[in-house]
Amino acid sequence: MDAAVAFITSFPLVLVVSLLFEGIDRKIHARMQKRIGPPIIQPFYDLIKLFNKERIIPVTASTRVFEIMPMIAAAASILGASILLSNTLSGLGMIGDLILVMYLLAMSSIALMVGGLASGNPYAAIGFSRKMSMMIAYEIPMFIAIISVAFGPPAVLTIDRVIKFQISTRLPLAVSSLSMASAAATLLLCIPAAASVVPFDIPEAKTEIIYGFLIEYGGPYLALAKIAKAVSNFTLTLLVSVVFLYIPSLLGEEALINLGISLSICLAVSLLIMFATITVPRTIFARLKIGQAFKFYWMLPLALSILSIILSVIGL
Amino acid sequence: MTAERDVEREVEVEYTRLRIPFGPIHPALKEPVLLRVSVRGEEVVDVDMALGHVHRGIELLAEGRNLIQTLYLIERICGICSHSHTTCFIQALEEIGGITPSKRALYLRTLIFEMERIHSHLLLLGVIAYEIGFDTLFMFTWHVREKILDLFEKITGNRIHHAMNTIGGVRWDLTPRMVEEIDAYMREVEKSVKYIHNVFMDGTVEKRVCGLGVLSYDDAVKLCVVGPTARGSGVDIDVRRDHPYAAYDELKRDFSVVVERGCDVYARTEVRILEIFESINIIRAILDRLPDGPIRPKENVFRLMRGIPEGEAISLVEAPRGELLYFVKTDGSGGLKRLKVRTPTFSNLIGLKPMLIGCEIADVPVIVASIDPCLSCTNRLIVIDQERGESNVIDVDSLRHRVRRRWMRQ
Amino acid sequence: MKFGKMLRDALRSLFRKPVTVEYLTKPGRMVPVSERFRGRLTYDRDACIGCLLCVRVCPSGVIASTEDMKVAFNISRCILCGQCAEICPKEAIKLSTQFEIITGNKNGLILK
Amino acid sequence: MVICMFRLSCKSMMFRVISKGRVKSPWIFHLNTGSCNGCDIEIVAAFAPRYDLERFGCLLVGSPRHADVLLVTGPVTRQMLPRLIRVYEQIPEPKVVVAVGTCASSGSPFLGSEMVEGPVDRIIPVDVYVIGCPPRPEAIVKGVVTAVKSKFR
Ligand code: SF4
Ligand code: SF4
Ligand code: SF4
Ligand code: SF4
Ligand code: SF4
Ligand code: SF4
Ligand code: SF4
Ligand code: SF4
Repeated sequence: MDAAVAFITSFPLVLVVSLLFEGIDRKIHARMQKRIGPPIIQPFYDLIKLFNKERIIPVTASTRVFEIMPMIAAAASILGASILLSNTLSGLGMIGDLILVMYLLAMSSIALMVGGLASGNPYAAIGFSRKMSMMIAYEIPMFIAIISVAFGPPAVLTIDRVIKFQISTRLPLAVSSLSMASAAATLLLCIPAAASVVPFDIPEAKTEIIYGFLIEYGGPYLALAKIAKAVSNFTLTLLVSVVFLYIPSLLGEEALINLGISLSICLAVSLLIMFATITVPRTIFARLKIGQAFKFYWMLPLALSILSIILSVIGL
Repeated sequence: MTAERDVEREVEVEYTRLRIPFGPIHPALKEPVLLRVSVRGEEVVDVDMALGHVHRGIELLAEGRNLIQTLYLIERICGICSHSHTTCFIQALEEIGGITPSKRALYLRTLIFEMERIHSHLLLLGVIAYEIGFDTLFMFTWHVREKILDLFEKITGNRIHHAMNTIGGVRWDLTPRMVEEIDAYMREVEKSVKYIHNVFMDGTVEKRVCGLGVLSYDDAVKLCVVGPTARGSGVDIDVRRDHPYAAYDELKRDFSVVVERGCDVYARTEVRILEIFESINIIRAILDRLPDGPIRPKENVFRLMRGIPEGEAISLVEAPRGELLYFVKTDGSGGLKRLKVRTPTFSNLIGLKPMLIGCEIADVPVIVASIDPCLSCTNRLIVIDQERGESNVIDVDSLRHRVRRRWMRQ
Repeated sequence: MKFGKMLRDALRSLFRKPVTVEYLTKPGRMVPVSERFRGRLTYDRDACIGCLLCVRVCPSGVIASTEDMKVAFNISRCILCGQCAEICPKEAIKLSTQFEIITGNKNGLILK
Repeated sequence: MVICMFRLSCKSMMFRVISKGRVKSPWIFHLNTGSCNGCDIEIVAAFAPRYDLERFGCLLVGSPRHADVLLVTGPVTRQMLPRLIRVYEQIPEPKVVVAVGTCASSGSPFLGSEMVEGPVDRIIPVDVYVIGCPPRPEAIVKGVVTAVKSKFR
């Protein structure tokens, strides 16, 4: 497929799919609580409504920053998702786009944080400081895990090359070697924190600090923030499914010819990942405290990620 | 009388900490209270409470109404332990009027009382789960609770305000079918609460509730906290056993008072969980031994109300949250001269201060929830505040001073 | 210490029917209302003898006497305690089991 | 800018879609202005599995900025009066107000106390009253749904 076409089509695709994913997540969450729950297309209704609500900017806010940051956040995460998706589809890519995607995701959450801080609300300030510590806790293991791909068997940080490598070995990366397995595990463990769900929804804890930095956002800004979050959650799960668990690789070269099939397999896998790393934890755990979460991330995922980089350097 | 204030130090303290208003409108609080929490980083260094957001002046209103009207009015002091309020009030009236309700009426009163305790404790367990972000557990406990509300609806006609008590007896009788239903439900709730108890020992929950919000035995005694808050700190008090009322005198051997020595949030939670089992025992005993007889006097309430002479009485009950005290003074013509309510949460709120200082912001909601602060009864014009470093005993004078200062500021 | 004690139950309920009562979305579904339910008042004007006992016991001033020695109810103020029905010597007031008293206009809730 | 364009195009082309979105996603902010808890716990019970308000797309939000529906309980005490007004103003348009319970709808039995400034409709416009003390969760569910349908359509 042509790279430009893939890139452009992936824009709406990313939006629709990630919102659907959010709807599915909410539905399953409700069902696990013995409820019926909202319809799967509920996030669309929410967005339509939010986009058409009044815009209120608090007097304490620095208007520019407050207004612009949600747009940057949404744009960054959509861009990241589209790069990932289109490069998966087209089989073309630029060097190091894996890092680019990760960077865009981080940027999206930082933008939201800064925008929230600009609202001048004390809860937003607490949310900001909590998110800062959380990001230190999970971004470092995540980046190390991604970088270990470059040291590992694929030896690249380009999405299509990683895919081609998996196809050539006819095995998903995570099962091909020990180092990659632990890298994948690191990423999976980091998803709940990156997605800010219970037990790691500390920066946005509703009953503690009333959504933290999102407290003052309403209407269209909240809609953008929600898009940013939904898309980046989707991107993370897709990233793991494409880079580490590319199941279509079992089909061999077929995977590159029947793009539709391999894409839907990837989406199904990322749905499963979302179920396991977002829906289930947020259903069965209580929220941790910032210190406990920090300790957890610096004990397990960080150790795993360092293990993966060591293993990949020595070639396991 | 206030201690000399070290202004410089205060200014410094002001600048190094962030003041966070916690409430009066806050998702963790179903009811309004304003806690001004001062923090340094994530650590709470001071708490300041402002109450009175739901002060409706019920005591004053009651003085202008007749006893029947007051009965339904005070039921609406609170929706969670409405039956405790009416029982306490009615007991005082019956004491003044020299009316003895029949045995069956007393047993039925006690039955609703214990069912209310179960419903209230389940509600609180759900709220605690909700505060720590455990929505599924919250949903689960509230679902278990739904069925007891159904029973209330079946017996008394409303899920929350039972309107059960009337002068000299109760208004609704049990049918044999209801007895069976209650019995069946008790089996079910026993099973569910065992499950809830188990889930409360889940790792993530434990991390959030153990060792937090410590109220030592000495503090508990000094600050006069009551109910599960006191029993969670090892203070062995329970009105049901110490001053038996209604049918508790005859049910003494069917329950024991749960006392935990953990002093933390978990201990208070556990007290409540175990109390549910005790309540189940009491309810079973009541259903077993329910005497026959009329449930209320034959005269209509109007005549009974008129028959109550001038007098005064104090009455005590053990509401789900602790000791509830009523002082009632009648005027002899079916009205009230004075009504004074001392509710459990009012006693317990003072205990919050030692619990909160030194904890993290994240812990504030759970700790506040752990004393079960349903504030609708408690909110009065009162301010509790201690400057840091002052002695920890809250003396009346300084309280008065604060109140006056605040008034002057407004 | 064990983590995730609710996992089994949560997964199991995923495949069970939810406990939700589909009130409003499916016709006829609701939690049964008990016979004793204290819902909206009904008033039998002909049976009423105008003794005004109900006016004197009502805790929230719902009931007012009218010129023709009967009473009128302002349901929007009623707290559904049932005391008026209990005291009425002629059983002119009854509590129905209708629990949805929903209105956009309170004036429509005067019962005569 | 982008938002504006999006809004304009929406407004001209998809008016029906918008009202559908509004009807299907009413986010609720609950304000206690001096109630006895009865109504409050019934509102929360309406979100519990038995009644599950979320199947209508409702969410119980913690910040008025996110809300569309304001559920008010209680007879509006003197201290809560300014807060009620502030919360009402903080909710972005379009919004509906539902008075839940007899207290909020008409103030009784607390009417007459000098501490009570209510009922709610004396202070802010109320769209739907749900009478009951407390109303059953079903009635609350229906009140919210009728309010949203009548106002947002
Ligand atoms: S503060 Fe006390 S005296 Fe004053 S109105 Fe309230 S209850 Fe009455
Ligand atoms: S503090 Fe509570 S009980 Fe006392 S008068 Fe006020 S509302 Fe009534
Ligand atoms: S608060 Fe009550 S129990 Fe405590 S010392 Fe004062 S009067 Fe006694
Ligand atoms: S302590 Fe007060 S508000 Fe809480 S349940 Fe008892 S009476 Fe109600
Ligand atoms: S004057 Fe005494 S009774 Fe009144 S609020 Fe102050 S401490 Fe309480
Ligand atoms: S039910 Fe109670 S509040 Fe309603 S009219 Fe009768 S006495 Fe008055
Ligand atoms: S008590 Fe009954 S008979 Fe008497 S006025 Fe009221 S409705 Fe009429
Ligand atoms: S309407 Fe009844 S239940 Fe609701 S807040 Fe008022 S008194 Fe309480």
